[in-house]
Order: sequence, then structure tokens, then C-alpha cells
Amino acid sequence: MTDIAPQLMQAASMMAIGMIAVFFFLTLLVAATQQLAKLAPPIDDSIPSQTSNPNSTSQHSKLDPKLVAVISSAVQQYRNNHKV
Amino acid sequence: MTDIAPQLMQAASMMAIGMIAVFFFLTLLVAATQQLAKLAPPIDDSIPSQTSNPNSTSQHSKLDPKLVAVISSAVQQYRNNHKV
Amino acid sequence: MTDIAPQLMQAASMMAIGMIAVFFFLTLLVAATQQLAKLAPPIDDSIPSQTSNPNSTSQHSKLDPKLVAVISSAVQQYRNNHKV
Amino acid sequence: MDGLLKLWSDTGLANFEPSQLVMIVVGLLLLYLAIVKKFEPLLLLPIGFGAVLANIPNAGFSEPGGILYYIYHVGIETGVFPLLIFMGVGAMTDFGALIANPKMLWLGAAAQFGIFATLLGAIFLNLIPGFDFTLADASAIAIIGGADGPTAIFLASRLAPDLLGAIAVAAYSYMALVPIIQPPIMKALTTPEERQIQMEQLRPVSMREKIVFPLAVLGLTILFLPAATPLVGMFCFGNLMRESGVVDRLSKTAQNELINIVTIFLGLGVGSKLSADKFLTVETLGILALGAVAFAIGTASGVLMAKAMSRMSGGKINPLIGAAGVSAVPMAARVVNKVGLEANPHNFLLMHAMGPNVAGVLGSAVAAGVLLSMAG
Amino acid sequence: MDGLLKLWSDTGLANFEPSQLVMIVVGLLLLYLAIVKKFEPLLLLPIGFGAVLANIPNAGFSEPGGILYYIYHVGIETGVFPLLIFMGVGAMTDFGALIANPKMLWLGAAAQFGIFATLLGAIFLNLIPGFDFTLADASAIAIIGGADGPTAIFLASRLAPDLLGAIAVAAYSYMALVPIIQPPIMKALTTPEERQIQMEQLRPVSMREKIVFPLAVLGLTILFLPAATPLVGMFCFGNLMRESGVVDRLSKTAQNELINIVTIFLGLGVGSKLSADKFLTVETLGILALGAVAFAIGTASGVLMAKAMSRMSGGKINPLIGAAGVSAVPMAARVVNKVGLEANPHNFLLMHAMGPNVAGVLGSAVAAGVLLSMAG
Amino acid sequence: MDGLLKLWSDTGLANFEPSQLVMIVVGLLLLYLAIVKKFEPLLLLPIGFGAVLANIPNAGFSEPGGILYYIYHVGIETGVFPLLIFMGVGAMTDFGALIANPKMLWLGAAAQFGIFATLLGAIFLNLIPGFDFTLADASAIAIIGGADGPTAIFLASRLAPDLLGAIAVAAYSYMALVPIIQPPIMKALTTPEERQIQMEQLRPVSMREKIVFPLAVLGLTILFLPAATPLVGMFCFGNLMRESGVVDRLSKTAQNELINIVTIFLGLGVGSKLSADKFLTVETLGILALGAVAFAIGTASGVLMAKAMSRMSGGKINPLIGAAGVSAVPMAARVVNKVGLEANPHNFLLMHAMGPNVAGVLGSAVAAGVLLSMAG
Ligand code: NA
Ligand code: NA
Ligand code: NA
Repeated sequence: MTDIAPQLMQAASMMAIGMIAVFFFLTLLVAATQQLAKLAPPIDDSIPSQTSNPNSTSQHSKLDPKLVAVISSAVQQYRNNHKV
Repeated sequence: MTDIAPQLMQAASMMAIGMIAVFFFLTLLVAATQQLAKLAPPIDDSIPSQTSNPNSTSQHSKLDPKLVAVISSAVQQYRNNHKV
Repeated sequence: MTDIAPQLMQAASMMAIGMIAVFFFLTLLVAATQQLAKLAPPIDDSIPSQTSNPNSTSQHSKLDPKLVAVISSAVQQYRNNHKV
Repeated sequence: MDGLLKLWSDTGLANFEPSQLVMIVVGLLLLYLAIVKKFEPLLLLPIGFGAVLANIPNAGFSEPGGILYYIYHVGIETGVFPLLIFMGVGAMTDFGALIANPKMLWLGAAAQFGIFATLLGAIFLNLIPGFDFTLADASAIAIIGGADGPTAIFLASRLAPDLLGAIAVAAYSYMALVPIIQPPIMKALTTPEERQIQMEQLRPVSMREKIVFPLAVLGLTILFLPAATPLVGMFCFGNLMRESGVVDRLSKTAQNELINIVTIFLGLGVGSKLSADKFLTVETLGILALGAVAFAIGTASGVLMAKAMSRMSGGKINPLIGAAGVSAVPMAARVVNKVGLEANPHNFLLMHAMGPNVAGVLGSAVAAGVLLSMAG
Repeated sequence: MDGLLKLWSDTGLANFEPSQLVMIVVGLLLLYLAIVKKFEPLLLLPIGFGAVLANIPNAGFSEPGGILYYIYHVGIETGVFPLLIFMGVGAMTDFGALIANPKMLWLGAAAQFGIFATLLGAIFLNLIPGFDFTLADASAIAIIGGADGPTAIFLASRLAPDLLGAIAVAAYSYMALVPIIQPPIMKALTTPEERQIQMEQLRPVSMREKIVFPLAVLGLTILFLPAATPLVGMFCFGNLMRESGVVDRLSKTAQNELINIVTIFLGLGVGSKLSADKFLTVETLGILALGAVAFAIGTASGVLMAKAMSRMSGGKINPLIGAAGVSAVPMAARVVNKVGLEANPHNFLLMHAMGPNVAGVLGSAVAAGVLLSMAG
Repeated sequence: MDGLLKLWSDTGLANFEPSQLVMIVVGLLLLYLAIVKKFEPLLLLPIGFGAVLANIPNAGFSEPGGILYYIYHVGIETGVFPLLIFMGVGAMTDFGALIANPKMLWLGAAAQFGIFATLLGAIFLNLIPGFDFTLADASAIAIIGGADGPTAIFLASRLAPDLLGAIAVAAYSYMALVPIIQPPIMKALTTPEERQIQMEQLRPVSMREKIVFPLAVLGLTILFLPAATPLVGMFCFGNLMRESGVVDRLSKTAQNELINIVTIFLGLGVGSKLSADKFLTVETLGILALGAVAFAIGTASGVLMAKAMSRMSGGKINPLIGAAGVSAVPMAARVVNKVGLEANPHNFLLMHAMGPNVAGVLGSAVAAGVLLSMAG
């Protein structure tokens, strides 16, 4: 059995330093992000993060005007053809 | 004129061996595929290979419900606008 | 201060030659393009260059027949569901 | 004045060698075939343009530092581009018709006789002074009979890089000519009654069969012909991505953007091999002649095999579908459908011809493996 | 006859070594996990297929001249492919939830304890005869606890290329197993009351914050941990392309075609490292065991940190979301949502778990930087 | 403790050289211009980000093994990336307006005077101590006046790689500044009456003309200026793919995914050349000054040429369109349209300005060929 004591010491030291570094770094980032919120004014372009996922439900009220035009025309054609 | 006899012998031998190899290989594949058909139970996900080409005709009866909703809404708008 | 006279001479010569070359080349291209117009008969596939930009407005009269079919069917479904 | 002289001394006008001019005309001819005649334009247009670029005096496109040089050495010499094309083709291929009727594989096997007969023919050509094909050369030429572009390019890059340009041009040209080459042979070898045979509708194929099939193909290749695994492996990888249904975004990219990008580069790179000293030789004439022979023999042997199978099956197989065994997907299958419709306006053979058609891809990949193993 | 013998002497049948057969079975097992069990199929399908190809006798896929050889050396040895994946992931990542509630970053920090505990564990394994991990090896193994595929591959390519295959397989496998590994730990460490905590809706986040955030992350990395800048830099580049709103066509390509192309090649290249001599070792068993430990410890430390933060905040934080700190985006966040719904059918934690989830990506990139800096 | 010290000794904080900090600020400035001012964001965003990454101490992005190192050497040093961009731009370009009115080519020719005047100016700068531009340097700087990004990058990579970063930044910045630089010059050199001239509608152009045109351009380039064929050839290849109508899938890929992928890499690679020792020099100031001069002279000479042509044609040509001859597609044409509308609200010059605009691309590619041939 090899003597793993020195390696263990090193690994333990890396563990301690690593966790310190990670927490130190991310704590700085917490602070920076909080500052960021203060600096960024609540401008118009604010968007709720809740709805930023791409699978948002389709919104009935806001139809693409071009699509509406196409459909309207189609309805017209349909009526003409079917003598409604 | 060079003596191509040895080359011809080699080529003829490659022809014979090649055709044997191709038939041997594809015959094994015939057998394997037939076995495969026996092992694969006729499960729900079976799809007729006839209709697996991408240019299949559109199916009237199965409309995307979202599209129907959009169109219904468009029709509604169209009616309101045109006082049908 | 370095003596830049030889470099200047070279640059001036490149300027003269360069402009001559550019005009010579593009003049040849003018001639070639004019010839091209004579050779290319005014065939059916001629398209006005004005309308070749991709943002052309949608054309009401030419609807994709498949879309019309889908919409017609949707209108039918809509009517059935809404007892118009 | 020195400047103008220097500029003049660099012009194409002052430097053209006649052979380069001829090769540029060859390139323009390929562009004409691609654009006006619609001969396999996806490949022949980039190949033709590459041929033009490669033969410009003093431009250095295919010398170290030139873009065609990099494209060729990075993508074709290594074999990477044809293999990626093969992966994309695998992702586009539906083996359903073949799984439903696996005996069609024999048609794909028979049609490979075009390859091996051409191998013999190439050696026979050595009887004519001026021809001196090695066995490796002959093998690379013979694969034209496989009617499969990436297979031909891959094999030529391994066995006869000097002939690569001519072989690729011949392969794609004859694939485009399939509607002209095949019908007379198909009609000469079949009776009107045979051509009218209607075939039974194919059984449905389960998703599970479609997933296991490429693995079975790869498994057999591993066991019996490892030399074919680069081609077969990448093809089956593409097909497995397609059929597994769990990596649709990868499959779609392999079928579209990736294969398009590689096609552009593959074409340019192949075109860069159309240099005068490699192409304007009597060998090229031999390759073009042998390629036509290969397609004709492959078609004939496919039809004859189908005829034999038709008799053995009691007339359930329309012998026309044997012609699709040369691959040339999907052109050959469409030709079968067309000739079938001429004989019987209600006889749609397209789906039945897809079986031998994709079998032909496997068959020529196997043949390529044999050639690589024995002549490589 | 000589020809047939030569052909036979080249077959897989005549050349298989048992270890290659075993590795092909391993590859098939990965394909099974990917296709049937839907274990991270985007990576495990190409990895599995690459493993099969790489172990074919006489095919030379991963020897000079073979396609997997080129893929590995061009894209993985250089670190380019994992970095491009990371760029694409950055372009897909919405930091909105994290910016709205930056304290979630501490959960992403706590969960990295899984990494460092595993580092110690890997060295402890050296007590068992047969194991002899260096500190670099141990670091590469430990990063499995980061639950982030490209980070693991990048670090392994730098610190322990021989272990790359096993590490990548372990990382993706355990990421796929997150729904099985995490819930018991989450339930064991929380009370039913804690699991029912509903969290306040997140505030809206301005576009400006979203643009500056990746630059702030990069800035801090530059100042304090340059060794992490390859990963963090490419990630932030992708995210900036996404959020800036001025290069949508680049952002879309980075999120789709480019990442798909690179994923195919990354998977094949990683698979090519699954050779018998590298994978069929006792080390692989150790790596698989340590990987499971890493995930479990990371989950536990995330949950415990969240528990502490919950108490300090007066019960405004549901401790379940700590489990998302391991990253495994978006699987871990979905698991949090699911376990939350079990406790309270009206409690949708998904968006709240996205904060720690993307924090975990940053956390493990930072941890990777520390490991690179200290063991590299 | 040793570990913490080592970590500290690696931080950016402990290693920053002031010049690196300045370059990071330059990178951030480019990001600001790209995102907030919308200055050619497709290129300046990646360039700016690349500049930030390349100047991180101890990160090694642009040293062997770093991702920017590979990107630069594989794609930019070889000239491959700018040529692929040029191919994509060719596939996006509609020569219809130019074919309908080929005399517009003279405007594209005249505007190249900006290039050659700048060449002289760069040599004159050598009178100032600190400047020591070679003729190759001066040529690479002068091409900024071509107002064409890939042409400038390609030429700089061949003639003056050390100046590549500054040249590319200047080229793209001034292209973005076209709406500010050009209008005063255009107004100063034209009378209100001239600016109100309405032009006749352009004749329809047949598909055949559009197909033959790129081949004619290439043909003339081959005959008279082979040095320009890399640029012109790839451009015409892209255009032929577009207009031939037979390879739409290749053309679409060249216009979208491929050009997007290459743009990301090109930008990062150019940014990696923005290192302190190459950029923080008095030469950069000279390049920025010369670039502005080049744009101004190019605009002026284009307008003056158009003015002359207007008089000769009896007032059928609006001299404003001469400004579009610098290229900067499509920005310069839009500026022409805008200035024209100011003079006459019913005067839409956009389509008429597209002719000189695309002529300017050809003109500067030809000029680049002359410079390569004489200074290379
Ligand atoms: Na074939
Ligand atoms: Na993580
Ligand atoms: Na220009």
C-alpha cells in the first residue's frame, strides 16, 4: 500500500481552498448582481423573467396582421366558392 | 504490349471473390432482417412504410388545434370588422 | 527623417496604375454586360429587378392552395362547433 | 511603367497555357450540365466551379496557401468529407421498403456485377497502348459502377487520388444520365408482360425494426468486412440518428446544414483535382468509357437477377425493379416507376423500387470494402 | 483462393480480441440507454456509436487516417469542441431567474462540494490496490460532480485524457439519472413542511441587466480566476450574443446548427476514447462509483445550504431548490419542480429552481478553474 | 496556504499589465459600439469579445493551445474565413440593378480612388517620426477605403498581419459610420436640383443574364487580374449558386448557417489580434485617421463621377448615387436613399443606388487584386 498521506493533504487543501474560492467568487457575483439591479433603472424594456421561456402559450388577442389578411382573403374565397 | 495476364488473373479472381462476398454478405443480411421481423412484435408504433415519405398529402381531418384556435379567432375578427 | 521619395514614387505609380486598372476592368465589364443584355432574349423568366428584394409585400390574390384547403376546413369545423 | 508591365506579366492572358484553357472549358461544360441540363447540380456545380478556379494561372487556388488546397487536403485526402456526406445520406434514408421485403437485397447485390466487370474491363484496357492502370486504379474506376458519389470519391481518394477528379465527374455524370442509360436496357431484357406485373403492397414496418436494422448492417460488416466499416459505419450512424427518434435535432442538422456545407466543400475540392495534367489524358477517356459500361452492366445484371427472382416467386416480382439495384438514389427508382407506368398506367413501382435502390447503396459500400481490402 | 483467404484474414471474426468485443457491447449498452431509456441521447448516442466504431478490429477509426482520429485530435484534444458547446449553451441560457434573485448563486456554490469531496474520495481510493490516481486524475474525476458535460470533457482533456471516455460516460449517465438519484436525498434532508413552501414570484428583469450580467461574470473571472476564463468566457460570449439582441442570427446559429454539428463530433470523438485498454480497467469502476458519490454529495450540500438559507430568510425559500445547484440543466430543475408538486400540488418551483440551476453551471466552471489552476 | 498563494499568484489582479487593461477597455468599447450604438454588431461584437479574451493575463487564449490561436491560424492566416464570408455575401447579392444599368460600374470604379489616395497618404505619414509603413502595410491600410470587411481582412492577412486587428476595426467602424461620414460630403458636392433628380425605373433583368453575369465577372478577372480571383472567384461562386436556381439548398446554407458560423469565428479571430503590443501603437492612430480619409475621398470621388455622368447623360442620373460606390452594402445605398428623400420626398433612390453599391464590392475586390499583385 502506497503512502497516500501527502496526496491526501494536498487534496484536502484543494478542497478547502476550492470551496473558499467558489464561495468567494459567487459571493462577489451576488454583490455585483445586486449592484446591477440598482444601477439598471426600471426601464420599459423590462420583461418578466417568468414569461421568458419559449413555450409560452399562444396569445389569442395578438394576431399577426399579415396572417389575418391572408385568412380574411381565404375566408372570402371560401365564401365565393361555397355560395354562403 | 505489356503482358497483362497476371493482372487479368488477379482482376478475375477479385471479380469472383467480390461477387461471392457481396452475395454472401447481403444474403446474411436478408436472413438477419427476416429474423428481425419475427423478433419485432407487431407493436403500436408500427407505421406503414408506404406513407413514410415526407411528401404525404395533408390530412384534412387532423388539424393542429392551435391553428384552429388562431383561425377561429381570425374569423371572429374578420366578422366583427366586416359586419357579416 | 527617412527619405520617403522612392516609396512615394512607387505609391504614386501604384495609384495611377491602380485607377487605370480598375477603370479598364470595370469598363470591360460594362461592355460585357451590355453585350449580355443583347444576347439574352427577353424570355418569360424575366423578372423585374425592382421586385427581387425579399421583403416584397404579400400578394393577396395568390394563396397557397393547401393553406386555403386547411383554412376552409378550419372554417367548416368552426361553423360546426359554433352553430353559425 | 514597370508597374503596368508587372501587372500585365501577371495577367491570365500572358500566362495561360492551352491546357489550362481547355480545363476551364471543361469546368464551364460541367456548369452547363449542372445548370441547364440539371445534371446532379448539387455536386456538378461546385465541381465545375472548382475546376475553373483550379486552372487559373498565377492564382494558386490548389497550391499551398490556396483555399482549394486546404479544402482538398483537410476534407478529401483524409476521407472526412465523403464520410460526412454518407452520414447525412444515411440520415435521409428510409429503409422501410427494404425491411418489409429483405429479398430485395439480392437485387442490390446483383447490380454490383457492374463494378466487378468493369474492374476486369479496366485491366483489359491496358492492352491498348497508353493505358497502364494498376489494380488499385482499376478498382477505383470500377466503383463508378456503384452509382454512388461519396463511395466513389472515398475509394478514389484512398486508391487512386490522381484519378479522383475524372472518377467523380464520371460517377455524377452517369448518375444524372440514368434516365437515358437505363430504360433501353430495361426494356431489352424484359417482356411487356413482365413489365406489367403489379406487386403486393408492402407490410408495415415497426419502429423497432428500423432502429435495429442499421445496427444489424453494421454488425455484419464488422464481422465479415471491416474494410467497409468507414462507409457503412457512418451511413448506419446517420440512419440510427434518424430512426431512433431521440436525437431529431442532430438528425435534421446532419440531413441539412451539415451535408450542405460539406457538399459545397466536397464539390470544390473534387473540382480542384481537375487539373490539365491529371484530366487531359487518355486515361480519362478510358474512365468515361468504363463508367458507361459499368452502369450498363450493373443495370442489366440487376434486371436479370430480378427476372430470375420473378420466375422463382411465380411472377410476384416486376423485373424492372432490378434496375434500381445500382443505387443512384432516388433517380433509378424513379426511372423504374416511369418505365413501369409506360407498361401499365396503374402500376406504381416507386416504393417497391426503393428497396433495391437502398440495397444498392449497401451493396456498393460492401463492394468498396472488398476492393479496399484486396487492392488497397 | 488466396484472395478469399486474405479477405477472411481481414474479417472481424478472425481478428476480434475479446476486449474489443466487450467494448462493442459497452457501446451498444450506451446506445440502449440513449434510445430506449432516453438517457441524455444527444450525447450518449454518438458516444455509444463512436465506441462501437473505435473497437472494430482492422478498421482503424481511431488510428492516424481514421475519421475518429481526426475528430478527436482536431476538436477534443484542442478543447475546441467542448468550448463551442459551452458557447452554444450560453446562448441558450436565460439568466433572468438568477438575476432576479442573485442569492441563488450560493446554492450553486454549495453544490460544488460534491466536486471537492469527490476529489478527496478519489485519493482515498488509492488505498485500494489497483488504484493509482494522480492529483490531476482525481481532479478530472471530481468534476463529474459538476453535472456539466462540456466542463467535464474540457477538464478531462486537459488533466487526464486517458480517463476522458470513462469520465464523460459517467457524467452524462449520472445527469440522466438525476431523477432517480436526487429525490430520495431531497426528501431525506427536508421536512414535508419545508417542501411545501411557496416562493414569491420573481421580479421582472430588465434587458440591460441581462446584457451586463455575462460581462460582470466574465469580469470577475478575469480578476480572480483566469484559469476558468476559457469555459466562462465562451459561455458568456454565447450569452451576450443572446441577450444583446443585435446579433440574433449568430445567436440562433450558435444555439442550433453549430451546437448540433459540434455535438455529433464531440460524441463520436469521446466515444473513440472508449478503447478496451483505457476503459476496461478497475479505474473505470472507481470513476463510476465516485461519480455517483459526487452527485449525491452535491445534491445534499445544495439542499442543506438551501435549508440554512430558508431558515435565515424566515421560511421564504423552499430548500428543495438547493438540489438544482448541481446544474444538470434543466433536468435538476424539473426534478425539483416534480418533488415540490408531490408535496404541494399548487407549488410550481420550476422557475425558482432555474436560478440555482444556472448558478450551478457557473459554480462548476469556477471549480474547474480552481482545479485547472492547482492540479494542471 | 501554499494553494491559496498559488491561486492568488495566478489571478488577473496579480498579473495585469496596464496595457492589457487598456486593451480590455478597447474591447468593451467595441462591445458598447456594437450593442448600444448598433455599429456593425455582427462583426464588432465578436471582435470586441475576442479582444477582451485575448488580453486576459494567464489565460492563453491566443497562445498555442488556446481556442483563439486555433481560430486565427486555421481560418484567418489561411484566408479561408474571409473567402467563405465573401462566398456567402455573393450568395446574398442581387446584381439585378447593376445588370439593368451597367454604367453604374463606373461609379464603383471611381469610388476606389479613396483606396489609392489613402495608399499615398499612408506613405506620406512616414514623414512623421514614429511611422514606418512599408508599401505592403500602406496597401493593407488603404483597402479600408474599399468599405468591405472581408476584403480588408483578407488583404491584411496577406500583406500586413500585424496591422490586421486595427485595419479590421477601422473598416467595420467606418462602415457603421457611413450615415455620419457621407451625407455632409454628398451635400457639399451636389446642388439641391441635382439631389432632386428622379431616375427612370430599371428594366427587368432575365434569369439568364443573372446567371451569366458572375461568370463574365470571373472570366474578366481571370484574363486580366488573376490576383483578384480568390476574392472575386468565391464571390461569383456564391452568386452563381444563388442565381442558378438549381442548388437552392446550398445557396441558402451559404447565406445563413455557414456565413453565421464563419462570422462568429472570424470576429473572434480578428479580435485575438487586438493585443496591446500590436494595437496600442502610433500606427493604429494613423490607421484610424487614414481610414476616415479613405472613406471621405471614396465618397467624394464617387459623387463627382456621378455628377460628371449626370451631366453627360443630360441629367438622368442623380449624383447622390455615386456615394454608394464605396460599397458598405447596403448601408451606403440606404444613406443615398435617405439624403435623396430629404431633397425630394417622392424620390426613392434605393434600388438605383444598389447598382453602384454592388459595383463597389467588385471595384474594391479588383483594387485588392492590384494591391496584392504590386505590393504582395
Ligand atoms: Na450502388
Ligand atoms: Na455544476
Ligand atoms: Na468597395
